[in-house]
Amino acid sequence: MSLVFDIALVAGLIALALHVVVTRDGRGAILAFIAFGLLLGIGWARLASVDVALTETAIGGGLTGMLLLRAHAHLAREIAPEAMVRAEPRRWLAPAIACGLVTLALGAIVLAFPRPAPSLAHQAIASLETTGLGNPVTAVLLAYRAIDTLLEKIVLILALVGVWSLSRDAAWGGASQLRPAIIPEPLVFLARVLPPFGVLIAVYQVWVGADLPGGTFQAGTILAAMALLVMLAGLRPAPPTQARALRLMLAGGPALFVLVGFLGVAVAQGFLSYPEAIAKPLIVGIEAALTLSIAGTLALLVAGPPDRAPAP
Amino acid sequence: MPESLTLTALFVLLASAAGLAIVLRSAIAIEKLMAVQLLGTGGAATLLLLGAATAQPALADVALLLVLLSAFSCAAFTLGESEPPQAATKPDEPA
Amino acid sequence: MMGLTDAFTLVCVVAGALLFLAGTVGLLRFPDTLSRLHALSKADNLGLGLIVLGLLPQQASPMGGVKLVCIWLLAQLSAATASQLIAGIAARRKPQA
Amino acid sequence: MSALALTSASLFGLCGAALVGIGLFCIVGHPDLLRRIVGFNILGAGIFLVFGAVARRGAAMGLGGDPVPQAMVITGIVVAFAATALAVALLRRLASLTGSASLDAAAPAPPPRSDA
Repeated sequence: MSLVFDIALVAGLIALALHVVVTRDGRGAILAFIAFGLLLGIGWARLASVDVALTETAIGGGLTGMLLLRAHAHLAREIAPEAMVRAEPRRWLAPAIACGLVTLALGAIVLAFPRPAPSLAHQAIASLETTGLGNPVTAVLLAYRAIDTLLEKIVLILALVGVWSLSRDAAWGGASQLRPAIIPEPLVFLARVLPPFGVLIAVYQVWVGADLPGGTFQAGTILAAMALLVMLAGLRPAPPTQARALRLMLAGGPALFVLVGFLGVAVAQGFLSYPEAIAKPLIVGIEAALTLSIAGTLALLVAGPPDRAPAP
Repeated sequence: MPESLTLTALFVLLASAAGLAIVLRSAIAIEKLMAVQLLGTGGAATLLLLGAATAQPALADVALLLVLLSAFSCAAFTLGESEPPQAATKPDEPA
Repeated sequence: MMGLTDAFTLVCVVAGALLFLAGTVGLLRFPDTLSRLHALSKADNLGLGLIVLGLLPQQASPMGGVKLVCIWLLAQLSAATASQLIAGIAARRKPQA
Repeated sequence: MSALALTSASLFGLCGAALVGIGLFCIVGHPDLLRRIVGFNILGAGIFLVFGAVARRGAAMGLGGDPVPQAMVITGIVVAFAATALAVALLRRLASLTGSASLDAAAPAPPPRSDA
C-alpha cells in the first residue's frame, strides 16, 4: 500500500515538473512550482528524512515561491507586452534527446547502487554521545561537518552582497520597497496575527532540533517568512541596508561560529572541535545566533536589492 | 490500522491533487491559487495521517509548517495581483 | 475497547477524506469563482477538522494531541484569511471582466 | 519490510533522475529566463532526491536514513535558494535596463536609463 502511495506521489511530482516546462502562463508555472515544493515535502517525509522535509516545505514551498512571484510581478511591470517572450518554435528535439539521455544515465546509476548500501549511520550514532545531541542530522550539521555549515553561511552572506550590489548607485545602502500600492485589508490582519505563531514555531524548532527533527535552517526560514509578511503588509518598512545593527546581526552568526572554531584550536583538538563537557550548550548557542542571522539573510535575499535612496 | 490510514492518506492526496491537475490546465490565476491552497491543506492532512500510520510524530511538525506557509504564499500572490499592470507609479524604480 | 477507538478514528478519518473529495468536486463543478471558494473552504475546515478529531485517540502523548489541535486552529485562521484575500481579488476582477 | 523500503528508495531515486532531465530541458530550451530559473530549481530538487535515495538506503542503527547525505541536502537546499535569489536579482536588473526578459539578440534595446 505504501508503494502505491509513493508511486502516486512520484507521478504527481513529474506531472507538475512537466507542467512547469510546457505551460505558456508564467504565473501558472510558478504556482505549479509551489505545489511541486509542497508535494516534494511529503516525498521527503516518505523518505524518512523529516529534517529535509521541513527545510524543503519552508524554502521550496514558501520562500522560493514568493521570490519568483515577486520577480514575475516586477517583470510584468517593466516589460512592455509586445516585448514579452513569444513562444516561437525552437529547436527542441535535440535538447530533449540529450536530456533524456542524462535521465537514463542517472536512472541506471540509481538502479546500480552497491547492494549492501554504504552508510555512515554507525559512525554518526557512535559519536553522538560526545556531542550531547539526540538528532544525528543536527550533529552532522553542527558538529561533525560544521565546516560545511560555516562555509554555507558565508555563501549566503556573499549572495546577499551580490544581490545588494545590483542596486542603482543612488540606492546603495537604502531599503527595498516591499509594500504594494494597494494593501488588502485581510493581508494586514494576517500580518498581525500570523507572526506570533511563526515566532513560537521557530523557537520550538530550534529547541527541539537538538534531539528531534528540526533546527536552525527551518527556524530561520520561518522567521524570514514572518518578517517578509510584516514588511509586505506595510506594518514595518524594510530596514535600510546600511543600518549598523542589521549588518551586525547578519554577520554575527558566522562570526560567532568562526570564533568558537578558533577557540577549539586553543582548548580542544582543533578548528571547530568543541570541548566535550560543554559541547551541547555551545552548539545550542551557535544555533540561536545562526538562526537570527539566517532569518535576516533569507528575508533580505527575497526583498532584493535596495531601491530607495538612504535617508541622509 | 496503519494500512487503512495510509489508504486514506492516499485518497486525500489524490483528491486534492486531482483538483490541481485539472485546474492548472485551464482557468484563471486565482483558481490555480485556490487549488494550491487545497493541496496545502490536503498535504497537511496527508502528513498527519501518514504520521499516525508510521508512528512518526515529527511529521506533525511538517504539517504545521505546510499550514503556516500556505497562507504565506497566498499573501505573496496578492502582491502581484493587487497592482494594476500599467501602474503610473512603479514602486521598484523612480518615476 | 481498543476496537471502539479504532472504529471512531476510521469513521472520522474517512468522513474527512470524503470532504476533501467534495472540495475538489466543488472546485471543478461550481459555476463561478466565489462559490468554488465556498466549496473549498468547507473542505479545508471540516475535512482537516474531522481528520484531526479522528487521529486524536491515536496519539501516544497528550502533547501530540495538543499539537494536532493547534495545527487545526492555525489552518482555520490562515484558510479564513486566505479566502478573504482571494475573494477580494475576485471582487476587484469582476468589473473588468 | 527492508525489500519494500529498498523499492521505495529507488523509486524516488528514479523520480530524481527524471526531474534532472526535465529541469535540464527547461534550462536549455526555454526562452523565458524566469522559467529557466524555475527549471534550475527543479534540476536541484532532482539531484537532492537522488541523494535522498542514497540516504534512505543507508538506513541503519534504528535511523530512517543515513544522516550525512540528509545534512548535505539541507545545506544544498539553502545554497540553491541563495543562488536563485541572486539569479532573480540579476534578471530584474536586466529587465529594468533593457526592457526584455530574454537573452535573445532580437530584443529591442531602448536607450539605457540615466541612473544605470
